[in-house]
Amino acid sequence: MSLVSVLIVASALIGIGLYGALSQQSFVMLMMGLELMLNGGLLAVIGFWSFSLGGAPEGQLLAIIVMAVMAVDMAVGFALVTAVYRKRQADTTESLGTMKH
Amino acid sequence: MALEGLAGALVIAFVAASIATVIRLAPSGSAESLTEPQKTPFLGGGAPDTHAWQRYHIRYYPMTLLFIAFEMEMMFMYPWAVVFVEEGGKAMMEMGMFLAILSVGIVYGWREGIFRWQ
Amino acid sequence: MAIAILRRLAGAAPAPAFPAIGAGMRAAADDLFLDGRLIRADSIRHARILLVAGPVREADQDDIRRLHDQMLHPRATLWWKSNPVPDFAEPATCDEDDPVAAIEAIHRALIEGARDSEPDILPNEPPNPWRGKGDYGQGGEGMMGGTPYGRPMAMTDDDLRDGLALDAYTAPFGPFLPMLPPGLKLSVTLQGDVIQTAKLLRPPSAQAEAYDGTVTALRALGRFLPILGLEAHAVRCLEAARSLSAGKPIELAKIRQFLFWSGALAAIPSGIGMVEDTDVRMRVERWLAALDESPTGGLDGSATMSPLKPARLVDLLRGREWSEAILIVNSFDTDTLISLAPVEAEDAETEGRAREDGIRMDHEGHGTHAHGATGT
Amino acid sequence: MGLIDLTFLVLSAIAIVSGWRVFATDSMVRASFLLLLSFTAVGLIILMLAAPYIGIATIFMMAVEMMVMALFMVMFMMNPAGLNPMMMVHQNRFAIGAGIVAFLGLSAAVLTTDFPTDPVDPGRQVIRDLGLEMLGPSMLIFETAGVTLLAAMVGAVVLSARTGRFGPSDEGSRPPGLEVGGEPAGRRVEKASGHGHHHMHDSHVGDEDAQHAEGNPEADGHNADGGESGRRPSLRSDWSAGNRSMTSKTEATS
Amino acid sequence: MTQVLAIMVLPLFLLAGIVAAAVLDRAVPPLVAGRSLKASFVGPITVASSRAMGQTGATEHPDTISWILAPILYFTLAAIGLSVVPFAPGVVAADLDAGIVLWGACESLTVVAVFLHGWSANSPLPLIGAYRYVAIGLPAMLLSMFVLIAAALPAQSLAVTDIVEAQRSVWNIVRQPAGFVLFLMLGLSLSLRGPFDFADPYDLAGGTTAEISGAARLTWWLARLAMLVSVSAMTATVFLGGYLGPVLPGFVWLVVKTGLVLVVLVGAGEVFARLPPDRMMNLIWLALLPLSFLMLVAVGVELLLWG
Repeated sequence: MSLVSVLIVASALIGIGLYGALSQQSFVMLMMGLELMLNGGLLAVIGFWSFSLGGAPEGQLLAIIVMAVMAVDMAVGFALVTAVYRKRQADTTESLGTMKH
Repeated sequence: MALEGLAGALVIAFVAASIATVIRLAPSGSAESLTEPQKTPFLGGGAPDTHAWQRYHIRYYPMTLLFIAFEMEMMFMYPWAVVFVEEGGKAMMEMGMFLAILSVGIVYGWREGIFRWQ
Repeated sequence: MAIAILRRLAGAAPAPAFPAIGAGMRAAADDLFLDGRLIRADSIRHARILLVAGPVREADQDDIRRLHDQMLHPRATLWWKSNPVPDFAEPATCDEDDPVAAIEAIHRALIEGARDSEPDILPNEPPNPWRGKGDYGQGGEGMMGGTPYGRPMAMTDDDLRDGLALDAYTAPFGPFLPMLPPGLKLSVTLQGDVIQTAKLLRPPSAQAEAYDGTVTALRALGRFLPILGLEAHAVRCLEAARSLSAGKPIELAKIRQFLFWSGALAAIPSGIGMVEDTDVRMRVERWLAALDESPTGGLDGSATMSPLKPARLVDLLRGREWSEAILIVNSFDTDTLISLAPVEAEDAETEGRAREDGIRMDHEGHGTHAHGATGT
Repeated sequence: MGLIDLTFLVLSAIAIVSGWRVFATDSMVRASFLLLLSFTAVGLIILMLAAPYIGIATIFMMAVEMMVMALFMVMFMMNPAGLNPMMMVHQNRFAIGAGIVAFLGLSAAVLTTDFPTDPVDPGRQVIRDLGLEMLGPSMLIFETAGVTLLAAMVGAVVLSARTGRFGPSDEGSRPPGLEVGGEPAGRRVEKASGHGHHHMHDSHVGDEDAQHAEGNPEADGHNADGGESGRRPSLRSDWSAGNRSMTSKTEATS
Repeated sequence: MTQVLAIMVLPLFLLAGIVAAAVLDRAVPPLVAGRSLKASFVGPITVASSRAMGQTGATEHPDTISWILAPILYFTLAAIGLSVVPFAPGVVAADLDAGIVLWGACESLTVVAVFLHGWSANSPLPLIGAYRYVAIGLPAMLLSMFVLIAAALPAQSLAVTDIVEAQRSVWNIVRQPAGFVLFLMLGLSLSLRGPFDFADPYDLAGGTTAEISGAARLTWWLARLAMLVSVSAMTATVFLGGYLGPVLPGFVWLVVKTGLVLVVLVGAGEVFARLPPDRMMNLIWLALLPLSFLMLVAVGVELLLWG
C-alpha cells in the first residue's frame, strides 16, 4: 500500500464513475456515476493526506466537505428528479431535450 | 490502535458471517424442490396478477431528502464532541450556530408538511 | 444422529398452525390458540398445519387449495368441524370441540416421518407460461411488457394523494389473512401503502356471535390489540372472554389499567373509519366502557348493531394507509362488517362509484382516473 | 507482501469491481447496494490509511445515502427490479472511451509525478486535530457547510413537495412515449370503449393536445379546475382531517 | 493479547445473550398476559429445531442472493456492533478511536439489511414492511447519534473504552436520563420489537418474514435476537457504566447490566402500543429529536459549568 497504488485505485473509480455519468440515460443512474467519481476523489484526498501532507487537518476537513457535497448533490438531485417526474413523468435525460412543451 | 481495531472488527465480522451463512444454508432435511403453486406470494388465499416489484410510491420521500442533508451534520459533530471540553464556550457557540442553521431547515420542512405521509 | 435429535426436539415444539376460519368458528379458533401447545402462524409459510375451521364457502374453495399449496413441506391439513374440499386425498377430520390433541398428533407424525407430507393439489404450472419466451428467455418483452417469470409488471396510474403517477399494485387480499376478519376478501389497489381503491370480492363469513356486553367487547379487543403490537394484552382479553363465557368471574379493572398505560388509545388516529359519527377510536373506547358493565346483559346490542346508514367499507378504506385500513376493518364486529360490505352487482358497483367520484371531486378534487382504470 | 498489502488489494478489488457492476446490473436495488459495497471498501481502505474517523464515517454516511438512493431508484425507474434485462445507455462507446482515457490519464499522471513523502505520525490524534481545525482556523468553512446544507434542505423540500409557492407543480403532466410522440410509456392503455365519462381522460392521454382541443368538458373540468384548485388548500390542511370531512359529506349525500 | 481474549469471549457472550433473550421472549409475554410463568431453556431450542427443519420457501422470482445475504448481514452487524464493547478494562475486540461511529455505521447498515430482506421477497406484504421500516429506522438513527455524541462529550473521545472510563464519577444515565430512554427506543427499532416493529408486524402478516420459513426464518430470528443482545450491551456500556462497579469483577457487572437492559427491552416490547408509521415518523422528528437535542445541550452546559 503506497500513495501510488491508492491513487491508481482512485483513478479507476473516477474512470468508472465518468463512464457511468456519461453513458446512463436515467437521472438516478447518472447520479450514481457522479457519486462514484466523488468516491474516487475522496480516496485520493485521504491518500494524499496520509502519505504526503503529514496528516494536516485540512485534508480531513476536505474529505468531509466532499461527503457533504455528495449529500447536497443527492438531496437536490433527487428533488429535481421528483419535480421533473411530476411534470413529465420521465426519468431520462433525453425526455427533457425532446419534449418542448 | 486503528489497525488493530480494524483487524479485530474484521475478524469478528468474518466469524459472525460464517456462522450465519452456515445456519442459513444448512441442509433442511427436506430435499423436495419448490413447485410453482408453492411459490405464489402469500395474500391469504388470493393470487396476485402482477409482480410486487414496482415503482413503489414512497410516502415519505421529502423526509428522506431532508434527512440526508441534515444527517451530514453528524460528520461535523463527532470531531466537535472530542474537543468540546477543551474549547469550552467557543465550541458551544459555534455548534449552536451550526445546529440552529440546520434546525431552520427542519422547521421549514415541518411547516411544509413533509413529515406526513404524502 | 444429529437429524434424529433435531427431529425429537422439533417434535416437542408447539405445533405451528395456520387457521382458515369459516362461518361461526371465529371465537372457537381464537380460544383454541390460547393453548400453549399451538402457535398461531401469521403467514401460511410459518405453518406446518393448515387448520380449516368450520364450513368452507363454495367460493373459498380455490383459496383453500392455493393456501394449502403455499405451505412448505412437511405439511398437513386438518378439517375441524368442516367439510373437506374436494381434491384433498384422505382428509384428516376432527369434529371434537378441542382439536389440540389431533393437531399435536398430526404434527408429531409429520416431524417423525410417520405421516407423509401432503402433495400439491394445483398443477405445477407458472401463472403464465414464460420459459423460453421473450428477448432473454425470461418471458418479458421490451422494458415493461410481457410476463417475465410468469407475471406481468404493474403499470402506472394516477394517485389520490400527491399526484405522482407511479405504479398501482392491485391484488386480492384475503379471505384468510390473519389481520382481516375471516372470509373478507378485498381487491385492493395500492400505491405505496396507500389504498387507492378497494373492491369487495367476498364479505366476511357470518359468525353468529350473540351480543354479550363484556364478552363481546373482550373478544373484539383481543382481535384488535395485535394490530397495535399488543399481542400479550390481546391474549389476556381473549382469556378473560373465555373465562367469562364459562361463568368464571374475572378482574376487568386490570385490563383497563394495562391498556391505559400501553397508550393503545393514543396510538389510534382519530377521525378514521367514520360511521354514524363514531370513528375507530370511539368504537374502541366503547369496548373499554363495556368492560365496566355487568358480565351479561347491560348495554343491549343496539348501539353497535343497529342497521347502519348506507356506508360502505370500501369507501371507508379508500385513500387510507394500510395500517389505518386494518384498524378500520377490525373496529367493527362481524355483523356490522357484513352490513357494511354488501355484495353488489358489477354494474351497480361501477355506477355507484362514478356517482361518488363526482361528489368527491367537489370537496377534494382528487383524480378520477384511478378507478377508471381498475374498474375495467 | 504483508497482510496489510493483501487486505488493501482485496478491498481495492471489491471497490472497483462493485463500482463497475453498478452499471452492469438490471436491478436498481442491487445497483444502489453495489455502490454501497464500493463505498464500504473505500471506507475500509481509508481506515487503513490512518484516518479512522473519516473511514468509518464514510461507511456510515454512505449506507444512509445509498439507502435513500435505492428508494428513489425504485420509485422513478421503469422496471426497477430488472425483471426484463435492459440497457439504458446512450453514447456508450464514447463514454467507455472517456472512462478509459480518464483512468489512463490520471494513472499516468500519478506514475510520472514525484510526490513528497510525509506520512502521518502514527501517534497523532487525528480526530482531535480535525475538531480543533473545524472550530479554529476553518470555522468559516464549517459554518458555510451548515448554510449550504440548509440551502439543500430547503431546495429539496421546495422541489419535491407537491405544491411549491407557485401553485401545483404537476399541472398538465403526461407520460412521454418510449419513442418521440409514441404511446405513453409503462402506462395502462385504456380501451376507447370506457365504461363511464371518467375514463375519458385516460383513453386520450396519449394525445394531450387533441384532447384539449376537442375536450371532454367534464373531464377537463375535473382535472384543470375542480381538481387542481381543489388541491391547493388541501395540501396544508391535515390529511386525515380533509378526508374526514370528505367521508362524512359523502355519507350525507348518498 | 487482551484483544484475542475479547475476540474469543465475544461469540460466547453473544450466544449466551441470544439464549437468554429467547428464554425471555417466551417467558415475558405470558407474564404480561397474566398467565403462569413457564420459563424454560428447552422451549426456545425446540422452536429453533422446528424452524431448522423443513423447506426455506421462496416466491416466483425473488432476489435470491439478497434474500440470503440480508439475515447474514443483519447478524454480522450485531456482532460488529458488539465488538466495540469492552468486556473488562482493556478487553475489547475492536478498540477503535471512532467506536461510536462504528456503532452508528452498524445502525445505518441495519436499515439496509431489513430493507433488503423485505424487498427481495417480491411479495406485497414484505415490501410494505421494508419501506415502512426505512421511514422509522432512518430518523430513529438520528436520535441515537445525538445521544451517543452527548455521551462522548465528557469522555472527550469517540472510543467506547474512554466513554466507560469517563463514567467513573457519574454514570451517563444520570447525565442524560432522557437519552437513555431514547437509546432504548432505538434498541427496539434495531431489533424490530413491539412499538418499533414496523418491518415484521402482525398487520402485515409477519411483514418481511411473511414469505420465509425454515432456515431463512431461523437465521432472521437469531439475527434479531443477536441485535437485541448487542444493543443491550451497548446501552449498558454507554449509560450504565459498562464493566464499572464495586466488588464483583468487571465482566460480571457488564453481564448483569446487559441482562437488566435485555429484560427492560423485552418487557417494553410487550407493553407499549405501536403507532401507525406516519405518526411515529412525526413523533420522532418533532418531539424526540428536539428532546435528544435538549439532552445534548444539557450535557454541554453541565460540562461548561462544572466540568
